[in-house]
Amino acid sequence: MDAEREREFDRVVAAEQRVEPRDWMPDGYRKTLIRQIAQHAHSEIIGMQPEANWISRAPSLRRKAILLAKVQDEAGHGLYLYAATETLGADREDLTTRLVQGRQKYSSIFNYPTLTFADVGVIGWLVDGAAICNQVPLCRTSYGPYARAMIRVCKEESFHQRQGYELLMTMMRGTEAQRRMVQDAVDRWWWPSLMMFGPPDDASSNTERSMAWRIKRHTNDELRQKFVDMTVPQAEALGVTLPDPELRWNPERGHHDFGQIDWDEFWRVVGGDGPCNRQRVDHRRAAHENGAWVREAAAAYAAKQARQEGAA
Amino acid sequence: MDAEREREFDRVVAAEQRVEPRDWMPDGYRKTLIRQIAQHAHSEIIGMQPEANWISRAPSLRRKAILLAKVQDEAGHGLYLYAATETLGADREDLTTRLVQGRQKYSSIFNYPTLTFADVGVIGWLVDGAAICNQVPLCRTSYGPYARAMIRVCKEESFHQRQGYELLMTMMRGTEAQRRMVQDAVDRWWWPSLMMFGPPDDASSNTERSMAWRIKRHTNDELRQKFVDMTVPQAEALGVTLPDPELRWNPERGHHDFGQIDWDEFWRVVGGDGPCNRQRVDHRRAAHENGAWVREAAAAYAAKQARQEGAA
Amino acid sequence: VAELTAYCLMLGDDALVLSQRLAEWCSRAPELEEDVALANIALDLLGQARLLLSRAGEVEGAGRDEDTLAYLRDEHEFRNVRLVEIDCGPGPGGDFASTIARLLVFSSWRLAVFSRLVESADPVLSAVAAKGVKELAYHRDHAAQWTLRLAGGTEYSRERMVAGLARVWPLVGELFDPHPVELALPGVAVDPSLLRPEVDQVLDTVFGAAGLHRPEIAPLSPVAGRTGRDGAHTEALGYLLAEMQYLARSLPGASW
Amino acid sequence: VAELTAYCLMLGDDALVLSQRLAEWCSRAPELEEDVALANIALDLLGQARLLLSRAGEVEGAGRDEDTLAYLRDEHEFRNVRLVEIDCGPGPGGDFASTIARLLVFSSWRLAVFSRLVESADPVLSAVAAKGVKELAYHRDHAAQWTLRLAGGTEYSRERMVAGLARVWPLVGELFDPHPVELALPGVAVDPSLLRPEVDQVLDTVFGAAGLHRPEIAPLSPVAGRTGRDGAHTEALGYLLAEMQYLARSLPGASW
Repeated sequence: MDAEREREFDRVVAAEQRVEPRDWMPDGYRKTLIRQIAQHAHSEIIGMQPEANWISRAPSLRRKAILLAKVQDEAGHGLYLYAATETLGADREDLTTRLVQGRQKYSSIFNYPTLTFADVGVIGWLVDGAAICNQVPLCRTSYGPYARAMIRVCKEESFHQRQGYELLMTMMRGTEAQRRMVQDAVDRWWWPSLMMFGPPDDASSNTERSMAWRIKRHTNDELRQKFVDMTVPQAEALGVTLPDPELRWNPERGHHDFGQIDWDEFWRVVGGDGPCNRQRVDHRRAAHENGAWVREAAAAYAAKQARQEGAA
Repeated sequence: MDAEREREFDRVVAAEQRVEPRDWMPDGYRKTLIRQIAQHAHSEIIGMQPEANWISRAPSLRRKAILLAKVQDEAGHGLYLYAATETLGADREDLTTRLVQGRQKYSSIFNYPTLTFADVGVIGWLVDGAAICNQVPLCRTSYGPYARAMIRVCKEESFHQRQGYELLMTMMRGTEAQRRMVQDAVDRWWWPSLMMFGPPDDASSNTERSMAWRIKRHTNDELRQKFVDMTVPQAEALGVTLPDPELRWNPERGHHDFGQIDWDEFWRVVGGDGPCNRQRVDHRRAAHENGAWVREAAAAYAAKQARQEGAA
Repeated sequence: VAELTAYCLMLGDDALVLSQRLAEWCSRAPELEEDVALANIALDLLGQARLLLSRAGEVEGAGRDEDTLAYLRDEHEFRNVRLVEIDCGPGPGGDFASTIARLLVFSSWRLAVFSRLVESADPVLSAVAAKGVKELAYHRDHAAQWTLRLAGGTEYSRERMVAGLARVWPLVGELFDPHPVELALPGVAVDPSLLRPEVDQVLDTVFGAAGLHRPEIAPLSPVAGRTGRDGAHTEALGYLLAEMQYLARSLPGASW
Repeated sequence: VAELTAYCLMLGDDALVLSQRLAEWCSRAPELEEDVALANIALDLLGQARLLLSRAGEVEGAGRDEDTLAYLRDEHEFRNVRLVEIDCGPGPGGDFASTIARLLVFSSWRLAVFSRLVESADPVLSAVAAKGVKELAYHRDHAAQWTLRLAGGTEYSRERMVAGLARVWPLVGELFDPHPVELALPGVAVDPSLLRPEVDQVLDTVFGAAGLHRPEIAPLSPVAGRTGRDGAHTEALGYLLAEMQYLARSLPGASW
């Protein structure tokens, strides 16, 4: 029976059709998806912090509104994605507990600090840009609710990316101090952005199975190369220098060559010792714990209302 | 026996000699003193807040150092004064509890907000100035520990007053915006400073007995007049206008006449509804409650040390 | 002209400062849905503030735009009521219940103002109000629902809700004190003293459903006869503005 | 000259920023005696900062005085270690125990630096150090005594003390990383990497008496290879500077 279901599942996936919540699916597929979508949801939620850090200090009301709306979108993305995990039988409260206890990861990029307002622009341009590279293929991922969530997320993130780039353009046309801020932010975010695609293919343990299941469609290194090729001309248009002396066009490969990523740093940050890991998790935990009484009140109130309606 | 002691006490007081902690004293005298010294101590402690409000934002390092030292002195004054109440059998923890529960008063002047850095100067000039007028006679008050504490307090407050006036002088020689800040601060603090001397003599219930006991030596209205006469020429030297159209020299009285104090406001603020009453008490209560575990730890540690020394 | 400018600043600053306060919750709300909702409300108010400050600058005719007005005025030039500037959480001065209590009172009041302002002789104010009433009705509703939940949830949440109302109540009276600027603009501005019965009724309905009582706490004193509308604020506003304006002020000549 | 200027800024900024943090306790300490003590320590550090920033300005020769350097530099120009800038209370990021943990580590380290700096070929640095060693010895002592009390007080205070040390420990390593500026000034500056054994011994003595263990926590990563000494700070410093510098920046040309 299971073997038959599994054949049907494999057929659906191979035919680029969608697996839906009520369909049978292998346990490994379900677990892999829950883990991946939860990490993605966590990344949206933790990712609110570095940008929220500048809402109160945004230097114009227009930028304040754009930034606040963007961070709000991230909360919204987190909500869709947690909802997608719930279609797989996961529980949002449980996933949140794992996050605040440090038992589930989120994208390491958010373990870097936002030190100037230019960081807001660079996050839009590079971090959202890299995220889009990673996520566009997920719009065709085999699990239906995830794919549909990603379509919406990608659409909004493209919008955020354009806004980030536009902020940087404005700043580059501004004062010398503003241009310096932009270049400094690019210097700090470039390498961590490249790390967003994960370890090199030869060190990536999950890639192969995820590709077979059509959860993943390109290797880490493929996506990273794509991102570099896409970003280099944008950097030129902006007038900033990417902090990599080895970065140059390779006409034979038809791609840009680039320098060696500091994988020690990558693993250190993944391991918990990046500049902001503790801060980000502590912030999330404090919000969660400080809000517990409010969630309890809402639950108690809803229960009372339900009882009253039942009695009526 | 008591009658004899009371005659001796009355003789000492009338002879302008000092009553010391071990001397017999009437219950009313003890209670009046505890209440008055405790209110004075509370005023020093609550009085830290409006000025501490500007330490982090002081506009030069020199002013920051002066202000921090001044607020530190106020904590020190509070400590001497609580110590003086303890010589009368009071307990500091108990007095603090009364303060944070709103059962004991402090000077109403600290229920006004400090809205600009000029307020720091005006508090030094007017508020410390009024306090000194009130307190100089207390250096000769009949209760020894209180009198001695007041000598030290008055010396330091004169120093603070000069620093406040010097800040205002500097600001008046500065930009137009600075002069405006000083005038605005004077406008806000002038009338509350006059209220610091308490209700008019005909409405002051405690004055007569306190004067007989040599706890008090001048009536509220006498002290208030003295303060006005002292301050008017200082305001002229500074170049600010005191916000009272009726203020003028009266050659017949040999004093300045001045306008009617808004006693409704006075009683409203004494009653708890001034601009900052709740804020000040909440702030003190929060500090007291947040620090409880530290005080408990220190007490527990001291007890352990004492046990170990006893055992050795 | 001076009065109309001042009136636009009053309504604009109310929205700007409360928006700044509400945005402090962003990434700190009790649940994600509330992160979204409070950001939404903050965005609505920020939008109202931008229109009103722009209008103030336009009427004034001295070349000040929304950003000049938001970022380069000093504390005593801000005309907002004191209610919007105090810390009602997530800072140590408040919590979610006092945030809700303030939002309930403020949005009920502002909705009453805007409902009349729709008829203003000033076409911009009228248009801002027409757009704003829908937003404010949602804000009021959101706050009312949370008031019911907190008051009717757990014993603890009920205590917090009662304390939250007590925290903001001394600042409610100021909302209804008519300012000379408002009285000088008949047909253009709304006299807030006329709104008290209506707003009280709205609040009493919510309080009734929530089993709460209107707090009996005296209003906070003015300072030297002046309140927020006259530029005399609480000690909280200076810190809020320092944070809000610092970057804009530290890079003069920059464009964003 | 550039190195000596930078070195004075490094030591001056450490003192200035920690002084600012400690002064936040003023009117908020657990007991009045501690209000006095922490204000005292903050004043000592502020005094050191003023001398060092003045010296930096003098050596630089560009006419910048202590206030120009304190109030008109941007965040990335501050050279302090990240340890001094993080919120260790009374803000929500810490508590009295983490304040004490930071003070213990910082004053032990700075006392070791200043003990050697007394021999500096720069006469001003030498004089500042000679005055500072007495102050720092008192600071270290004060922190050590509280460490003993908190670690040996109640169960709760012991937990807080352990957590406080864990909070600051990731930033301790940075104190001993030699910076090119320090290495470029032999005989003038102190190479902090040489101080680790001495400071570790001091801390181990306190930990031993308090029954605590030296935390085993990896150091906080630099950002793009840079730490506080290079102007790459934590997100906390921007807020601290906004508050500290706002007034000075918003009234250009004013004298105080």
